Amino acid sequence: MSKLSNAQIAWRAAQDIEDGAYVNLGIGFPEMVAKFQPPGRQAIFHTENGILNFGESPAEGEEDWDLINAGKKAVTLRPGAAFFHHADSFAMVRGGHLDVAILGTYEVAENGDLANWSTGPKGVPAVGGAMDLVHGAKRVAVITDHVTKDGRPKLVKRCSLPLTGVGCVTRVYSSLAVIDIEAGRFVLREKLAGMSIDELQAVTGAELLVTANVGDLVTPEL
Amino acid sequence: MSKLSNAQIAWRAAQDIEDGAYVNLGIGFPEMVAKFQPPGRQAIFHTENGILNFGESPAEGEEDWDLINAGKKAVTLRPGAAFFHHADSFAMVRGGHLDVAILGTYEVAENGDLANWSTGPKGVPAVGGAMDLVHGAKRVAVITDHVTKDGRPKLVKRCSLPLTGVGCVTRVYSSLAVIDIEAGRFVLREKLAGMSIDELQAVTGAELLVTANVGDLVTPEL
Amino acid sequence: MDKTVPDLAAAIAGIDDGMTLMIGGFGGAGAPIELIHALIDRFKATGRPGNLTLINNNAGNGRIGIAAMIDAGMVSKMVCSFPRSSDPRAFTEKYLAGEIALELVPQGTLAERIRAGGAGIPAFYTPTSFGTDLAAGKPTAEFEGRMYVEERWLKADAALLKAERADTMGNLTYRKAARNFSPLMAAAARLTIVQASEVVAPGEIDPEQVITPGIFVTRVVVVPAPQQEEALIRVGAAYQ
Amino acid sequence: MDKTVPDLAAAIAGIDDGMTLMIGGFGGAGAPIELIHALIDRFKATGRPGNLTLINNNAGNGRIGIAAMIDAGMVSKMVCSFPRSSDPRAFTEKYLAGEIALELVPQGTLAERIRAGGAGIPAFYTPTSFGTDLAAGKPTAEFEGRMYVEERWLKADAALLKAERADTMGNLTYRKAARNFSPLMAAAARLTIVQASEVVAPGEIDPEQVITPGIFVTRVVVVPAPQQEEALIRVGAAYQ
Repeated sequence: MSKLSNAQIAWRAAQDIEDGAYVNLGIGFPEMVAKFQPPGRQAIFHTENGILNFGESPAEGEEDWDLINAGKKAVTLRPGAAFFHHADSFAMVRGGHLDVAILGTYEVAENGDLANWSTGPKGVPAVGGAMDLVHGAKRVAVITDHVTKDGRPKLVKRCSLPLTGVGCVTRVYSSLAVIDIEAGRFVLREKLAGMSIDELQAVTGAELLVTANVGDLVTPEL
Repeated sequence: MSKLSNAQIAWRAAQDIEDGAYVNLGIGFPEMVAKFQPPGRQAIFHTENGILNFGESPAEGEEDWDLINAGKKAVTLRPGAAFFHHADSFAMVRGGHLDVAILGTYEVAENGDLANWSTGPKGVPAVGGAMDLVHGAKRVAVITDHVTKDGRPKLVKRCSLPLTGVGCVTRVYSSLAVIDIEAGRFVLREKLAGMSIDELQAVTGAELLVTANVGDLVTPEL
Repeated sequence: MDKTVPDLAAAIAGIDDGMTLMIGGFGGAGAPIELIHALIDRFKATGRPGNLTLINNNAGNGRIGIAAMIDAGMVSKMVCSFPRSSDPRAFTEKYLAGEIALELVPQGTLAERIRAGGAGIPAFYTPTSFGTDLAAGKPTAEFEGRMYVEERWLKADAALLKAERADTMGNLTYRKAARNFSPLMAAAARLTIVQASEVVAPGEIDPEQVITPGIFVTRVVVVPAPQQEEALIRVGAAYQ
Repeated sequence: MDKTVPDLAAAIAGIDDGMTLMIGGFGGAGAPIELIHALIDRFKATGRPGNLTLINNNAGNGRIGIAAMIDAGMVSKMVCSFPRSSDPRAFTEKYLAGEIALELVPQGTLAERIRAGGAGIPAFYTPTSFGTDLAAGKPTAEFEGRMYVEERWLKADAALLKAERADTMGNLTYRKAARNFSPLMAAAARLTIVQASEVVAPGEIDPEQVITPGIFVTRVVVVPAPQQEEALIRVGAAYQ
């Protein structure tokens, strides 16, 4: 079964970010979304540790380790950046000032529940800003492979892993489809053209609501 | 009966302010305390509207009306001043960071209750920062005439006017005496030398606890 | 991204009847006189916006700014800590006549409620006002042996603010103690409207010296030589 | 008033067994390495302070700073949001062996709890963590149709912070994103100890550019060319 690469999923998510939007991208895979802003649009990126409007990583050897993002990677500033302390940073998050937060996930449920911080009681638990980010942003989206490495659905009826947030996710960009969460249901918006709805349903852990307007999920080769 | 002038009351209160203390002086009469800092000591004055380390009023005609205190009087800055917003300003107040707050009062009760914001339901009520200032400062003192203009005690058993704060006052500098509030009692510390304890008790609305160490309340002519 | 608008009328677009407005300033320091007067102009020309709830530390002074809004009959309620001033008659007359409502809030609680509104904190506990008439009817709770009052966030449909310098992305600095409530209000309003003495390109404000990050700002209008409320009052100005 | 002290040993005086310490920094940005290492030196020389509770976003990295405190056996509990790093073994080993306790707090809640500690707010409500394991046992309440978790303030006996510039009265500025938790911690600790790259006379920091006003600072020690934790880790440094 063909599926999108991570870069293609990130590209698709980037197409929905409006010019001038304030955006927080989760650590890791979601950071890739920044690379695919459509021409003519410029989002303003927020990082939990107190920067608005940071830019790309500096060249190796040019890092300033007092200028990092939430993933502790060195970044640069764009014109019009601002520094602030952690309480102000999370006032932005919790207070509903971000337009979009894009996160990775272990599981996302049809009721909007998200599980992306813990795979269970083993090891050292760590949550960071994930539980804050899922509250407040006007749109909370996840980007994810549609299934786990061993083929189990990541889009499920109810999460089995410890929750990050309750009823918080509004859109899922997966390797196979774009799915909105509305009124406790997965609503299919786009799917890969080569895949039938039945095939997609077979790898999805909860029922897909299919409306008349399912589009093709088309991305460039990346 | 001789009594201290307002300036003498303010002078006496000023003697208890340590060098380097962070101090908020209420609007009006308490502002006078700043004039009487003992030589070699310098307090840092806080004003609710967002300045630490402001100084005296500028000469007339030199006012900058963006540089005012809580009473909307023009002030100046001392070296080492800082500006901050109102939430940070009241974090200093409520968070216990001020060493001393000195306020005026209508009534103060032996249990430490303070009434200094409202004389009753008539007219337009206004509270400002008074209810905040009585909480948080390490010492909350009042400066006051010992009795009202018509001779009634201002130091009372229980306040009759609307409260500013409950059990918040720790010391009273009056026109006749210095009195601490400890364990719900007025404890006499100093009194004017020409006045007997009975005379003082007669103009005080609650019992004075008199210990062995009552000093003379001595101030310069002012 | 460019948040600047060409004039005051464009800056105040969308402010309508019945809204709650936060207005920056403490006394005259930080009062956005030009934005306020533009709103009065619109009210006089069109009859809107009226029935406004205003949130400010005070309730107007003299016959300009908030006092002129009250005089014009635009304001149905004030939320403030100190509805007195050197010349409080606009508010006082309407209040004593029962024509304007008052929610009196201790100054630090007012600041913290606005801060909470911007920070997504629906309620918090404060020692301020415990045991007083201003805590009447509010929930209380004991923490570590001391009693506290539960207070709710304050939010607004719009905020009118005065900044010193803005960049076109809405990053702001303020002049001296004119800062006061404005950074809090910027975050607590749905529509944050700023008049700035100077508007510069992004990058011309040091990122470490930004007081209000642009994320909190909706529109910026340049007002190059703004009036100072206290200075106007001292010369007896009236806006009619 | 002069809050400067002559050396690191004087700066950390009074920190003793069983205390709760807030330590500034997010990853390596803002980590007060010299203050931390001075504390380790004292522990190695005198056996004190031990049994410490540390509050930081992370739980140490590599073999320096907080990780070196953990390795030395000074730390009995971490309060943090993300006890992982590029090289988390100091914490991980002790945690998995049951030799160190962990209170895991969402990052924004951690920041707000510290802010509340400094601001005299004993408790507040946040949507963060509602319905999750991290809210287990905490009171919840509904406001305007949405559920929230009650969280308590965090305070500390002492805070160890790294500033860029200080004046002798304790007014501080920070370097870039090294600011992070430090302004909050400065207000939430009884004893706020700051290492600054430069100490200047009062008046040499513009009052509008002060990030932490001196009222929140107890002691300042100059550390002219401070080490940067991340840079140390990248060269494999260990403090023993």
